[in-house]
Amino acid sequence: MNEQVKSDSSNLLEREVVDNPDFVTVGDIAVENPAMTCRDVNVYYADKQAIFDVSVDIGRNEVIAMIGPSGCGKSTFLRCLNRMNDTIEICRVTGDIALEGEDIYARSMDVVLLRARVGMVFQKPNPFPKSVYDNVAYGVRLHGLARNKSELDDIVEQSLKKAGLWNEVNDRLDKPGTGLSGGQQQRLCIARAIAISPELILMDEPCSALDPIATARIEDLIDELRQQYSIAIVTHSMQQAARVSQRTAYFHLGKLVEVGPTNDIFTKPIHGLTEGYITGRFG
Amino acid sequence: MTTIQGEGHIFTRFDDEMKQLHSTVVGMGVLAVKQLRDAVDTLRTEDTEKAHDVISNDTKLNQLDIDADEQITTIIAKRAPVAKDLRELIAVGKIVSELERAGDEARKIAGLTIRFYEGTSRPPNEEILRDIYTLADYVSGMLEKSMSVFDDLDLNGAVEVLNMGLKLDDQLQSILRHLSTFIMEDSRNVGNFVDIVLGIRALERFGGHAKNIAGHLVFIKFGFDVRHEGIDVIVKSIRES
Amino acid sequence: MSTQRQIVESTLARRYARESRFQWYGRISILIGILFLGFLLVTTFLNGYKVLLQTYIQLEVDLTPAQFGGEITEESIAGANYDGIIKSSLRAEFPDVSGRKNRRALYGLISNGAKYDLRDMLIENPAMAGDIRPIWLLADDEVDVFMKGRIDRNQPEANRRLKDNAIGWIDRFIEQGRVEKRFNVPFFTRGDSREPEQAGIFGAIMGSFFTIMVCMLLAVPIGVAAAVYLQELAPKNRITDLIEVNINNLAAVPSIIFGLLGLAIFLNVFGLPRSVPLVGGMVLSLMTLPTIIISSRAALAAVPPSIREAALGVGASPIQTVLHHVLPLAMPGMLTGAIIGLAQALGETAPLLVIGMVAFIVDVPGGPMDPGTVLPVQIYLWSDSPERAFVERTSAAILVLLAFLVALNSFIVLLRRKLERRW
Amino acid sequence: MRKSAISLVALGLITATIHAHARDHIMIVGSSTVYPFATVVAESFGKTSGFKTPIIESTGSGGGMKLFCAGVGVQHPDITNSSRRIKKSEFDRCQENGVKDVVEVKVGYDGIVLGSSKEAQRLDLTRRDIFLALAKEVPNSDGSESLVPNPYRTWADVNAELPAIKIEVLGPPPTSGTRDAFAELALEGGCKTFDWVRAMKKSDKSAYKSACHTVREDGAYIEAGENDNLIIQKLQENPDALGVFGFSFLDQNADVIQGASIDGVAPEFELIADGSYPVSRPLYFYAKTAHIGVIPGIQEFMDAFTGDAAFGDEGYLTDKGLIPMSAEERQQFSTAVRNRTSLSM
Repeated sequence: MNEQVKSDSSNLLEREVVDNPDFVTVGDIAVENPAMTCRDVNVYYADKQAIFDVSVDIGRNEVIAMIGPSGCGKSTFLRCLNRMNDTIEICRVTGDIALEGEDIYARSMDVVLLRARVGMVFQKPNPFPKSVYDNVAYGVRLHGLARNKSELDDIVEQSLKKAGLWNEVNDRLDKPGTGLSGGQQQRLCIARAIAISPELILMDEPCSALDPIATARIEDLIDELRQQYSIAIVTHSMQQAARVSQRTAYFHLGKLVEVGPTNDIFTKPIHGLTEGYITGRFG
Repeated sequence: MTTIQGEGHIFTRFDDEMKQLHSTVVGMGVLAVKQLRDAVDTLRTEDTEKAHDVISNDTKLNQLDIDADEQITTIIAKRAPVAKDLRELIAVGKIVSELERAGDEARKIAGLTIRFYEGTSRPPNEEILRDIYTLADYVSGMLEKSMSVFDDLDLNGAVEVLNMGLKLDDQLQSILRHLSTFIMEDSRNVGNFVDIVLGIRALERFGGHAKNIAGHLVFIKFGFDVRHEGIDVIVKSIRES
Repeated sequence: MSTQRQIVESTLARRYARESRFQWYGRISILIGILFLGFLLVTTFLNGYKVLLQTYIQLEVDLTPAQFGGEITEESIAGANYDGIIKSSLRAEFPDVSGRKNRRALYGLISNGAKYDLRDMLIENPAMAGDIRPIWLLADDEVDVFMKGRIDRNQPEANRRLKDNAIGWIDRFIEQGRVEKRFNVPFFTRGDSREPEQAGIFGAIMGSFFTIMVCMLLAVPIGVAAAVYLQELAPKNRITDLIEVNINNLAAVPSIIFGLLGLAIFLNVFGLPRSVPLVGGMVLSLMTLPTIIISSRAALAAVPPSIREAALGVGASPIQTVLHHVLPLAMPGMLTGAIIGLAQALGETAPLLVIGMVAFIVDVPGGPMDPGTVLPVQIYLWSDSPERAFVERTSAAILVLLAFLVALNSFIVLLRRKLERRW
Repeated sequence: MRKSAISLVALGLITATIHAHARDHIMIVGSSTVYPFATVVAESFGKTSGFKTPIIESTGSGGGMKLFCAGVGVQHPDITNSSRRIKKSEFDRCQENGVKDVVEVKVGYDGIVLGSSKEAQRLDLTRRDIFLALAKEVPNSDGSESLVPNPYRTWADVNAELPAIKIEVLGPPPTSGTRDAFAELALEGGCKTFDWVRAMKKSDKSAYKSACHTVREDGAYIEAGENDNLIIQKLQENPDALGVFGFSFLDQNADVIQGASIDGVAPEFELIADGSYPVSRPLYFYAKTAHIGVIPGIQEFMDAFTGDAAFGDEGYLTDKGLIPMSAEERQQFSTAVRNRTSLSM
């Protein structure tokens, strides 16, 4: 199935992946009834190519983790999925990314609508400098998702409950969101993201700024959210990927090396680069 | 031990710890083989004193078993190993208990010496014991082979050990037939016969441990468990991957 | 062989000495700064505070009907010869003064603006007419300067503006308790005058007010809008780079250039009138725009990108992101920039010179279209006037300008604190 | 808030254009020397006449002429002050731009004073002394008819009767009308006392002018800026220095500053008025006839300025240091104002 295994040098392996224009991702990129499909996605920063022919599906009610060494393009790829890269002028994306079958880079796709459908949680907790309530309500108001105040209150409460934050903040909804602890802030950001009922939630290293307890909370939360949402998470913690995801995709220097069920990736990865990375044999 | 990739871990301490564990296991393998050889020697030379030494030496093996388990626990706790590292640690954990039990089997052989040559009972005749010598050579060869596979992870060697395991059954059958002819020749041999069958049984178990070790080695390399598969299935799987 | 500990210990004393020396450099620098500032403030204050009091002389003013042509009516009150009334009252006070020269000196005791004050007094309160009554009248600036002790009566007469006879008259008034220093209301309610005792700062204050208002209303919205567009929305290409470089250069252009630009555009092309605060404000807004744009852009750039991402991430459009999140967060910084620009504008004279705001303007402007001047120009004009009494007015005007700057800055500090409290 | 701000500015601009067509105050520009007098007249005019107080800008004589002659219309000034007579070139420029009829009014004289601190010895100078002390080049002291760079360092070098103090004169920069007048009256006056130089006036006028008007640049003459108060302050600090400024400043600071007598005449009010003080100059203003009747109050303002109460012997302008003209001259100019006699050159 693959002869790279026999190679005894990760440098050689790396070259075979990176220098080989015909390299094909190892493992099953496709899932049944995907929420989002990506095919042959290339991303360029000006003349520099950052992502090479990445194809992968994001399944329904699954958490897919994207791992890989720094600069491998996992965050860049994630940001393509809600066109967050649009804000970077020199960034250009080719290939097909479809949300429920609709091409998100099509002319007819409105980016505001897309971002309402594909929520995002960022590396550093970034609540708005507003009250807890307003943080969650902002997107709802923006998109006019609540018909009246009581409906808005309801959405805010539900979102905070889903984010597991309600019990901690229900007595200080009018206090600044920036006054919460790091973990609470990140859960507030998650509540903000789920308040507008997205179809897919992207998380870009959501726990990298948090302590282990806060991290554990968020991971638990991700697991619960999976019941309702599809989630794509970029993480540099392999343990976290192993814990929270059902599928894992390993990126290396802009290429998607391997994708497969998380259990397989972490016990018997197919590709030597994946193995080398997860066992800590190169960085 | 060589890693799958030419390079070691980024944490060189991780490599050091794995090497340390590896040498502990290799030491156990060497000790287990030596115990068996020594035990059989005492039988041959009727040296009951040395037989006592062999028995007491078994505690060394037990101690190494405990050491190895400790090292494994520490590494898992510290390094959160995955993939090959994880498989290796799990397999090594099993390998050390196989080795420890192989040592127990060697102790049983040394027990035979004491039983035969200490006290008043009549020792068995040399002819009967020859089968034990042959079998002991064979199974100690199996363990040696397994341990060398452990060192270089050359799975051809592992398949060889598995095959030797299959042949071990045939050998056992012929040895038992051979033994029964002795009983028919001289019924006085019956008294020692039970002891000798138990000794042969111990050697067979020793070979079984060597075979299990070979199975664990296949798991280290490919991540599937072959202990309960037929040899042809195993060989097929190895070829496939 | 010395150990590491010995080596480190041997250098410690020197290191600490250097540190404390550095601290002292800092303290001395601050001290020098404070000394200069203190010197400036103290001398200005010592020169200027005297303006708060102004000398008045009480005269028995003859307001008998004869002075109003025999009949006291509204017209006769408005048209009476108050100059004559005051002069005759002075003559009555000192009947033995004779000779034209001496009489002129006598009339010189009372400000020649006093007649207008007297007229206004009577128009407002016609009931005062018909009698000889004591009235407090504004003294001449020479008398005022003398009363404030800045003319030495022991100097030879030839060296004094105020001659012996005048001092004698004043002494008599003083003996009778008819000279008084009162709070100088006119200084704060009147426009400029060539007579120091009548000159007020109010015209310049109003001129400055209108000018700065126009400047603020133009420069702040335009500057903020330009900064937001350049920083947040404009594509990054050569044209925007060029614009950025030019804005930075404009900030360093001498202010007089903006005055000339304003002269060419607002006066010559649009035909706006000279000397009006509207044009002044427009010219100053040209000058402050680069400052406001640059500092606003810096404030915008200082807003953490994570906030932008957060807003975009929940589906806000770029404009919404800017308006809802970036702008409110950048507002304190932008205000600081705006205030620096406006404070600079408040103290500017050079660009106003060429558009005619450096002028003698008596009437207090009632709006941005009335001719007016501004505080720094008033300071400049007064400092260039020969009359001694303008010295204290110059200092007082400086104090008023400083007070305005302090007020402006405190207002912004308060505003900023208020805005920042929104986390 | 922003919307209202923009509309307010727009409103301002609209009213501005309307206002531009209806100016109700007199606009005066010109000389900084006439400024102190014109402002006094303007103020008193504003308070008594019922017209708005004229706006007066101090632009310098030349600058004022330029603005004044730019054309007829409300955006142009009505009156310009000048500390010298209008030049032919300026008059031509006026004509070109449609400013045909201009009334010329002389308002009086201003004395230029060489003052020093009262602590210093009072000097008695001649114009020749002043010329020798301040000209860039002076006639060779050996009597030959040639110019040499000014060799004099102390007043005693110039004239043995004068004290041996360093020549140090603070004065206005070349842009100032005071400086022009000083060069013309004091320097040239001294210059002319050398017969051969005087002869040059006929043979080589420009050489004559440069010899007589150029001020030395080796540090003996210090340009102290336009602010006469500053010069007076500096004189108090440095008793050895002399300063060049208008008589009104001496008048106001008589307690600390004394004026050097020139050609034996002290700078005193009466002596300037009767013409015996040699360094004095006439002051003028010029008015546009075309604006009379368009801008309210111009005629009345001119009448006020030329009334005896203002520029007369005992008029209030004399308090401010203006040296009045003779009665006949005054009569002549107030008649010219009444008749709006146009200037012709």
